[in-house]
Amino acid sequence: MNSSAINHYAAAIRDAILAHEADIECLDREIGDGDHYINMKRGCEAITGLADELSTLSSADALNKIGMKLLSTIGGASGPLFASFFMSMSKTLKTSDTMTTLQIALAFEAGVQAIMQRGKAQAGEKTMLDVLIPVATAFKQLAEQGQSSKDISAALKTIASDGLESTRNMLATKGRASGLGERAIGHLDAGAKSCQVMIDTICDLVLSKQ
Amino acid sequence: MNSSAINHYAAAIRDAILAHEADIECLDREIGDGDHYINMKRGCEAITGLADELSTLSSADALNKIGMKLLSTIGGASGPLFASFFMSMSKTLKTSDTMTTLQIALAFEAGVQAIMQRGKAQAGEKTMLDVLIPVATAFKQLAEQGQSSKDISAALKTIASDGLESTRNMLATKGRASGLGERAIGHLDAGAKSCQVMIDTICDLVLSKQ
Amino acid sequence: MKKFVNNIDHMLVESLTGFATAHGDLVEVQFDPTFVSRKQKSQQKVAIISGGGSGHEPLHAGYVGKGMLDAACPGQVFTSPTPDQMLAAAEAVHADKGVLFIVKNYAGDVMNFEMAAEMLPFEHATVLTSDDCAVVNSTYTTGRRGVAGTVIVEKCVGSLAETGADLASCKALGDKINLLTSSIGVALTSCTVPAAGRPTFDISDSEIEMGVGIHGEPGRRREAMRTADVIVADMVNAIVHDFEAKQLPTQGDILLLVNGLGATPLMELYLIYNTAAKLLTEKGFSIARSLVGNYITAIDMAGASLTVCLLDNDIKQHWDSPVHTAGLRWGC
Amino acid sequence: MKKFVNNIDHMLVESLTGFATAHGDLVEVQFDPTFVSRKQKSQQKVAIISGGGSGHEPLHAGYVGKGMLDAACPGQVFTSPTPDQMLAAAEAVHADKGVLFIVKNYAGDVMNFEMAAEMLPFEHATVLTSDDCAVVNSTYTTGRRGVAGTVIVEKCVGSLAETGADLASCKALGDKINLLTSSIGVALTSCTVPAAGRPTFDISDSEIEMGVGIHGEPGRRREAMRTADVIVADMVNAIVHDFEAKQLPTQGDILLLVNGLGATPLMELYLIYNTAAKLLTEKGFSIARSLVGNYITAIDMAGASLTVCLLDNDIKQHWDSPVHTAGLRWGC
Ligand SMILES: Nc1ncnc2c1ncn2[C@@H]1O[C@H](COP(=O)(O)OP(=O)(O)O)[C@@H](O)[C@H]1O
Ligand SMILES: Nc1ncnc2c1ncn2[C@@H]1O[C@H](COP(=O)(O)OP(=O)(O)O)[C@@H](O)[C@H]1O
Ligand SMILES: [Mg+2]
Ligand SMILES: [Mg+2]
Ligand SMILES: [Mg+2]
Ligand SMILES: [Mg+2]
Repeated sequence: MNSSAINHYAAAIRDAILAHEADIECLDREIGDGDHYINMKRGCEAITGLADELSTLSSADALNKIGMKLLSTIGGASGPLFASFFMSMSKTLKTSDTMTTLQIALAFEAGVQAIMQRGKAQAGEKTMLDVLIPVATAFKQLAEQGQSSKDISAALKTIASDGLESTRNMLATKGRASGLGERAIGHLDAGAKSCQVMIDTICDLVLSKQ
Repeated sequence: MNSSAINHYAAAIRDAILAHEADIECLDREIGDGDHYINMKRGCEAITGLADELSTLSSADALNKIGMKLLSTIGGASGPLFASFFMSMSKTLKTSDTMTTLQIALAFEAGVQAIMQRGKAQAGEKTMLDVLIPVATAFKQLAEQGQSSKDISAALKTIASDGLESTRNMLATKGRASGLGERAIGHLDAGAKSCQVMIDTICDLVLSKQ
Repeated sequence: MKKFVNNIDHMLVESLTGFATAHGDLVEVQFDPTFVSRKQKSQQKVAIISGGGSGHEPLHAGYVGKGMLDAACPGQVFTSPTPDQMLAAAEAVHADKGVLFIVKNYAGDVMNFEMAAEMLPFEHATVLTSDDCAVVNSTYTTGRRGVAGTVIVEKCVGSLAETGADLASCKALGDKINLLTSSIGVALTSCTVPAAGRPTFDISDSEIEMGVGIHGEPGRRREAMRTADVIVADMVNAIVHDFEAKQLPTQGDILLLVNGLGATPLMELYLIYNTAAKLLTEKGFSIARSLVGNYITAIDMAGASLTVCLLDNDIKQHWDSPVHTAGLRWGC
Repeated sequence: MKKFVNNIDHMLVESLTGFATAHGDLVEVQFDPTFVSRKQKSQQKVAIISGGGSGHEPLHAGYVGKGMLDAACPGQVFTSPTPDQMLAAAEAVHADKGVLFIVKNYAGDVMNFEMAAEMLPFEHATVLTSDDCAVVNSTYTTGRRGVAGTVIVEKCVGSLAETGADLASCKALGDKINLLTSSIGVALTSCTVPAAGRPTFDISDSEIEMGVGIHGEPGRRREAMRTADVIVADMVNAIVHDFEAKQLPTQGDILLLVNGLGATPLMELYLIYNTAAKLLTEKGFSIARSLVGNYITAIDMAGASLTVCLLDNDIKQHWDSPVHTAGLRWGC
């Protein structure tokens, strides 16, 4: 993963988020405040707008730059969370000079932990973490087992989908939906949906590599 | 016409206005401000509420009382106009001690003239006067010819309807619709409609008398 | 129609009672006949009284207080008040220097105030406001409607009266400001008169009503919805043309009032202000005073009006002077 | 969706520019990062900074000025501002007595302000407002939302800061007022986020959303539309129960704030006030201060919120002290 791969991923993620406008927006309207899609779009476009600058940076520096940019662009709950993710991922990658799949998995895990810390949240609270935590856990485990990028990607796609689906019957105890009690049940979480879309997109890119 | 007849007419007029809620309201919505029906209703109910008091008065005093009450109840453009009508009618009737059809017709004409004065308006300006002026003219003429109340009533019904209909293709030069220019064309005037309904109701009562 | 209401017939009384309670330090309300007057009756000044149909809040009751009106007569929704209200209000607040009625130019308002004036046992005069340039003035019509410029007239005439000026001077200032002021409104949606229970007019999502009145009266024409910049440019042009038609200068210091008609958020009003201020400055005006908010509304209509008032030192001074009412307050 | 807008992406900048121009005597606006600050930088006082998503105007930028905020950071519509905005605002307005952030309790706002605070090179503290009693507090949730009580906190803390009080005292007053304040909102219609272009929620003509948030978040429950008296009684009861749950007295002097959410006319707000004032008085409260109008809105939502704040002499004094902002002004 170098910074040109990062730019490639970022563009694909932006396209995927834009393609999912209707579902993402609808979910945050139902049990949130309706701005999550716009927030994601603003964030994605800010990052693809950085492409030239990112291409001159190391992966770790590019990820940090992405985190900083998201922090000053997205706002809302998702902004500081995604920012923390990338900044923490960057910090972890900085400590190693090669970049194996396992190192990426460990960095991803560190990113998810940063989200948990910033959001004071766990799995099971009906947030993006219900996608991110199981994905991080499986990613690390599969990487430790030495599985191929393609096998890992195929597995993570399913885990992300399942994670998203698991939010449907949860009570929300974090974020804007936490005031809703029983009324949140039956709805997927918007941030979980965005994460699933982003993970799915990257996994598809890996799977489609020659 | 004594004050018990007046009460009888007032009740019938109230019922007729209430029955025409939809058309009257709709007309003032289209080229006015939508309150004419409510104004008429408030006025009618105030007058039927006076029934006991009116029944102790002479016709002339009852009509003056009605004018005063309308003045303090209706508001808007139609309030002072209808008030002027009744107060002027009362004044005219006061000068005579019998009450022939001709005297009523002359009082009616005086009432209409009071409206013209107060509203600084003529026939052809797309207002209630386009019903009232031709009715007043015909009423006086037919009464002078000594026609029967029933014949007069039958004639006035048609004249009121025609007057109302004549407002359809007029430009408004008085009242709220006067700012509309060409846009007022094609719509009947709300005040003309109320007057037509009221005249029609009284004529029907006269016609149905044994 | 969804409104906070108990019984349509009691809406006005309940609302006015709430108003008088919430502003108990400033005003009191009387019913039958209905009028709102200052808590502290003023002495030795011309009594300034306004009134009109309800549904335009904060106008007029919200402008009763120090530096503005002595009393306001609220009619039924969109219906002129009746002469007995004006007589009772005048009786309650006059202080032997005469009564000035400030009346928006509508047939109903004019006739009711006229009848009150005819019965009034003291010296009186009337300022008729007619700042709405959407309606073309002509000898054949009732004339232009009084809209948001009325707020400026009430503020400045109220200020002058407070100095002890006589009736003729107060009337002259009101007439002068009315002449120097032009307004135009635009509706994105209709208002709903509570007692009618349905919107006054139908309008699609792709249309606007340019030149709408504050009662939802149809305006100049139904137009296509366009960007704010284009809509505001049309409004500014209408006002500038009106200034030209009135042979007023199209330069110099102005007061720019961007008024919300009820349901349009401040965010949009400031956006309108931004465009209007830019365009008016380009035309050569200099924006010396500004007011943005809901000052004369059409119940729950989404829409806005622009008002430009040419300022001289006299008007500026009376605009700036202290005012303490429910709807406008500064300097005290 | 019909709004006065040119390009959704420029709406905020155009509106803020209009705001800063219209109130050029009071405030100035900076972009990238975006914040609004007082024209006259204040000296020798704690800098009071607030912020939050846009769409709640006049909150917060409308409360920048003498006696209230030193700066406000407007985020995108309904989206918390970002840490760089708060850092730039703090840098611009701090005066060596520290910075107090007033933050409405939403995950996004809390996290963004938290990250700003972590990076801030000067003394600082935060008051989190959480007056919305529609959302039940529990250790398992993010906690109650900050709503209209925030206006009272900003007014009074702003007043205290003006006296030269230190950071700890300002924070203590803010926390105290937050504790003494409960609010609840009700929606008759949804708001429409401009960029989304359609209503946040669907609601029929026969339903209301009781306990709605200021972003159109669903509330306690969907209920049948009923008379204003019945709706207001439910709201008053919710507030009184909350006072009981917080072990606060249910008597004594209060400030009653009836806040419009955007599209509800003053006539209805005063009608609500009328009922609320009666019911609260019956419960034993004494209404010592009142505020009725659009002070913290949810874009164009039809609806209203009730806020009750228990007053002591300290709070009363800070409420009454002079304030000069675009959204609140008195005493000067
Ligand atoms: N404390 C938290 N921890 C983790 N994720 C959270 C937390 N709070 C909110 N989220 C996530 O953020 C999403 C909402 O993001 P967004 O709509 O952009 O911000 P906001 O809620 O401020 O409007 C939620 O759907 C949820 O997934
Ligand atoms: N100057 C006038 N002379 C005669 N009739 C008038 C005049 N102005 C208005 N009207 C009549 O009054 C009617 C409107 O009455 P109403 O709706 O009750 O009052 P408003 O126009 O004040 O809302 C019009 O339809 C018209 O018939
Ligand atoms: Mg959201
Ligand atoms: Mg009418
Ligand atoms: Mg009317
Ligand atoms: Mg948000």
